[in-house]
Amino acid sequence: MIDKRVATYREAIADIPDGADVMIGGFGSSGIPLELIEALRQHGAKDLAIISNNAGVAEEGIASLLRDGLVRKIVCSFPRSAGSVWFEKRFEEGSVELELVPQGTLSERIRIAGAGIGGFLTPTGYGTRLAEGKETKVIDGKGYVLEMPLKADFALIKAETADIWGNLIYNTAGRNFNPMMAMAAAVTIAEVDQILPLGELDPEKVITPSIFVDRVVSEEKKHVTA
Amino acid sequence: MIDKRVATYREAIADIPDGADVMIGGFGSSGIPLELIEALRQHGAKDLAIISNNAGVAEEGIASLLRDGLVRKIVCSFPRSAGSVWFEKRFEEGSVELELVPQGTLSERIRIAGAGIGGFLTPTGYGTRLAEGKETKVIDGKGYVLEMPLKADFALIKAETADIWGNLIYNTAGRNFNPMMAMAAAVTIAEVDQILPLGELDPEKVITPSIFVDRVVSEEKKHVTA
Amino acid sequence: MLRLSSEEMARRAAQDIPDGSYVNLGIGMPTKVANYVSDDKQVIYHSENGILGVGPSPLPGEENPNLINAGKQYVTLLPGGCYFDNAESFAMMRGGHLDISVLGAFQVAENGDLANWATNDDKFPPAVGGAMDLAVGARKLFVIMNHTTREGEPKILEKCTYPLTGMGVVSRIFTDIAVIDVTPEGLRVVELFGDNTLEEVQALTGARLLPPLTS
Amino acid sequence: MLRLSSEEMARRAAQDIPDGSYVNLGIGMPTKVANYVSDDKQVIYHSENGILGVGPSPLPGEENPNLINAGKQYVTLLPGGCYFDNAESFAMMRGGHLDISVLGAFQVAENGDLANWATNDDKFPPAVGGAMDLAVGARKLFVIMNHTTREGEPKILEKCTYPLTGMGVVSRIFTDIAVIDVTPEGLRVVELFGDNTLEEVQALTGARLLPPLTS
Repeated sequence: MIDKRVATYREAIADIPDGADVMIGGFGSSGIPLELIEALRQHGAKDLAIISNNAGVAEEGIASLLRDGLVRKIVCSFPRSAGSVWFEKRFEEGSVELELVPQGTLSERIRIAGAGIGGFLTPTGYGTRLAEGKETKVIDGKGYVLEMPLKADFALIKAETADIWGNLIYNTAGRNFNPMMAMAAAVTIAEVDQILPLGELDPEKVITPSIFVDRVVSEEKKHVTA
Repeated sequence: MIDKRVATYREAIADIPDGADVMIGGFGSSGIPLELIEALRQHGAKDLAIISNNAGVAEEGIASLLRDGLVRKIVCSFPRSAGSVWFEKRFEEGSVELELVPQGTLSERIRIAGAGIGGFLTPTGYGTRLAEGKETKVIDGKGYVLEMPLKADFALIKAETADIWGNLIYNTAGRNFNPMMAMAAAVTIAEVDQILPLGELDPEKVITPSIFVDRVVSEEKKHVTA
Repeated sequence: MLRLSSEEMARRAAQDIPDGSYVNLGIGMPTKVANYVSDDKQVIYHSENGILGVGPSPLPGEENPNLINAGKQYVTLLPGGCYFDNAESFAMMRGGHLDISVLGAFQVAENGDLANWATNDDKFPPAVGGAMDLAVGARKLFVIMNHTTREGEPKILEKCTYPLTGMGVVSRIFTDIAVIDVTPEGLRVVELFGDNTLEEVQALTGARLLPPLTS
Repeated sequence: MLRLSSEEMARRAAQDIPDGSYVNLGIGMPTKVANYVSDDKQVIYHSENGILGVGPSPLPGEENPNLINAGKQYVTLLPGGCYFDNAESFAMMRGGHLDISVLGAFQVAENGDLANWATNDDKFPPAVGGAMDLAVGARKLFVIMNHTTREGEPKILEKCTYPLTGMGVVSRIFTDIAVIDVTPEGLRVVELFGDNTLEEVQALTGARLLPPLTS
C-alpha cells in the first residue's frame, strides 16, 4: 500500500538537518509552500542553502528564514523585489552568500539535476559577468556557457491537488518552479490544498507524476497564503 | 485573427521539399500521424531525412516512405521491429543511412533543439560504440557524452484535440515524441482527431502550447490508423 | 526638440507589433505597450513565469493569487491561453519561439549589446531574473528607453560601460526622440519624431548614427 | 543440475521486487516478472514510452491503440497512473528515480558491464531503444537471462565480447541456475537453485565466483 500522506507540516519537514540544501517552489507570491516554510522556520534548522527564484518579501516565506538567521546561502535569479528587506539586510551585512543565476538557467539546471544530465550548454549569459569562470564553447559561431546541474537534499513545493501516491496538479501560474524541483531533490515534500483518493485525478492532467514526490501534506490552513 | 487550421493533409505538407529533414512523431503504433505521412508519400518529396523513434512496419507509415525510395537517412532508436521489412531491405542494400541514437538521448536532443540549448552531457552510452567519436567528459568520476541538438525543417505530429490556435492535447501514451518534436522544427504540422473553438480546451490540460504549432489539420479519415 | 512621454513611446512601439505574433513584454515601461496594440490585431502575450495568452487585469475581487505575471501583478488568461512550468517557459524564450521581446535598458551599444540588469553601483545586491534569457532568445528584441539618462548622458554608446545582459542581441530601439535599428552596417535611424533632426539626435547619442534609408 | 524454466526465473526475480517500488521491466522475459509479484505488494510499473502505473492487458474489444507498452502490447492504466512525454519518461530513468530496472542480456562482465543490444553479427541492422538509458539510470539493475548460450558458452564473463550497453551497471543477475550479485569484491553467489553446487555453476561461468556469504 503506497500512501505518501503525512499528517502535519511539522512532521513533513522534521528530518531537515542543519546545513541542508533546500529548494523552495514559487515565483513572486504564486505557488509558494508557505505552510512548509513556516514549519521549517519553527523547526529551526540552520545554515540552510535555499534554492528559489526569489528571496521573499516583508516577513513572509523565505524572508522569515532570512530574518531568523537560518540561511547561509541563496541560489536565486531575482532576490531583490519591492519589500525584500530581509534579503537586502542579510546581504549587506555579509551574512548570506548569493549565487545569482539567470532564471531560465536556474530552472534548467534544476530540471537536468532531476533528469540525470551532467551539464548543458546555454547561450544565456555568454559574454556577461554571470559567465565568468565558467567553461564556454563556440558552436557554429554562437557562444555557449556550460551550466551544471543543481540538486538539493529537500524540495518544498506547492500544488493544488494530490492523490495519495503523490501525483500533483497545480493552479494556473502556480506551477512555475515546482515541477522541476520535485524532480531534483532527494526528498520532495508537497504542500497541497486537497488530497484525493486514488483514481480521482484525471491521468491526462497530472503535471508531476508520483515518482517524483515523497510526501504530501494538507493540514488545515493556519497561515494565510497571500 | 489567429487560425492555424489547414483544410487537407495534402495542403498541410505541400511545401515539404526534396532533401528536407522531417520529424515524425509516434512510438510503435501509438501517436503516429499516419494521414500526414500518407500525404507526404503521395506528394513524393525525395531524399528525406526522417527523425523518428521507429522506422515503420509492414507497408504503413514510415515503411511506405522507405518502400517508395523517398528516404535518404533515418535518425532513430529502434528501427528494427517485427515487420520492419522495408527498413531492413533499404538498409541491407545500402540505400538508406542509419544514425542510431539511444531513445532517451533522441528525445532529449530533440527537446534541447526546441529549447535553444547547444548540447548536453548524458551518461547514456558512455563507454559504448554509440559514443565513438563524440566528446566526453568525466565529472566526479562519472563519464558523460556530449550530445548535440537535433532539429528539423518540418515536424509531422499526431494529437487528439487541437484548438484553432494550435494548442494540443494527446491521448494516453500517444504523447511520446510528439510534444518535443513540436518544439524542434521550423514548421510543425499537427494531425488531430478534432479541432475545438477557442476556449474549449482546459488550459490546465494543454500539453503542447500553441506557440510550438504552425498548422493543424483534421480531415475526415481516409487511411485507417491501427 | 520633441520628446515623447513614456505612454507615447509605448504607443509607438505597439505599432511595430505584428498581428498574430507571440510577444513577451518586460517589467515596467514595456508592459505598457500592450495598452496600445490596436484591437484589430491579435497578439498572444507570454509571461516568463509560465503563461501564454495573458489577458487583462482581473475585476476587483476576482483575483487568483496564483495567476500573476512576471511583474507580480494579477492577470487573467485569454481563451486559447495555457500554463506551463518555468523550464518550458524559458525553452520558448531561449529556443527562439517568441516573435518579439520588448525590454527596457540602461545602455545599448552600436553592435546590439544590451546592458539592462546591473549598473556599476555595488550598493544594491544584483538581480537578473529572465533578462538574459529574453535577450538571447527572441527573434526580434525591441528596446524601449529614454534616449539619455536623467543627467543627459547618452544611453546609446559605442560600447556599454555597464555589465552586459547579452551580446549583439538588440534589433530595434524605441527612444523618446527616435526609432533606431541595429544593422550590420551600424545604427540606422528609422524614424525621427516630430521635427527632430538627425543632427539633434546624433548629439545625444554616443555612437555614430546612419541616416534613414530613403524609400 | 537444476535449470529453472523462464517462468520460474521470472518468479524468482519477482521475489526481489520490494513493495512500493517503481519498476521498469524490459521487453521479453523481464515483462513476465510482473505476473509473479505477489498480490500483497503494490508495485508501480513504468513504461519507457510514457506511462507510470501500467495495468494488465485490456479485455478484448477494449484496446486503445494509443495505449501500448514499450513492447508494443496493449495495456491499461491503473488508478493513480499517469502519462508523460518521452523526454520526461527518460528523465525518470536517467535521473535515478526508478527503484529497479529488469533487463535481459547477452553478456554480463564481472565488473557489472552489460551487453544486451548488439552482437558482433553485422548481418542485422542495429537497434538500441531505451536499453542504454535504463542501464545507466535505475537505482538497481536486475538482469534475467539463461546462464549460458544455446551452445553452452558462458554469458557471465571476465569481460564482455559483445558491444557494451553500459559500464559497471548491473546489480544482480538471475539465471536459470543461480542468483549472483555484482559487488566491489567481484561476483558473489547469492543463491544456488536446488542442489546446484558452486562448482557446477562455476564451471558454466566465465569469471570467478565468490561463495555465498554465510548468514
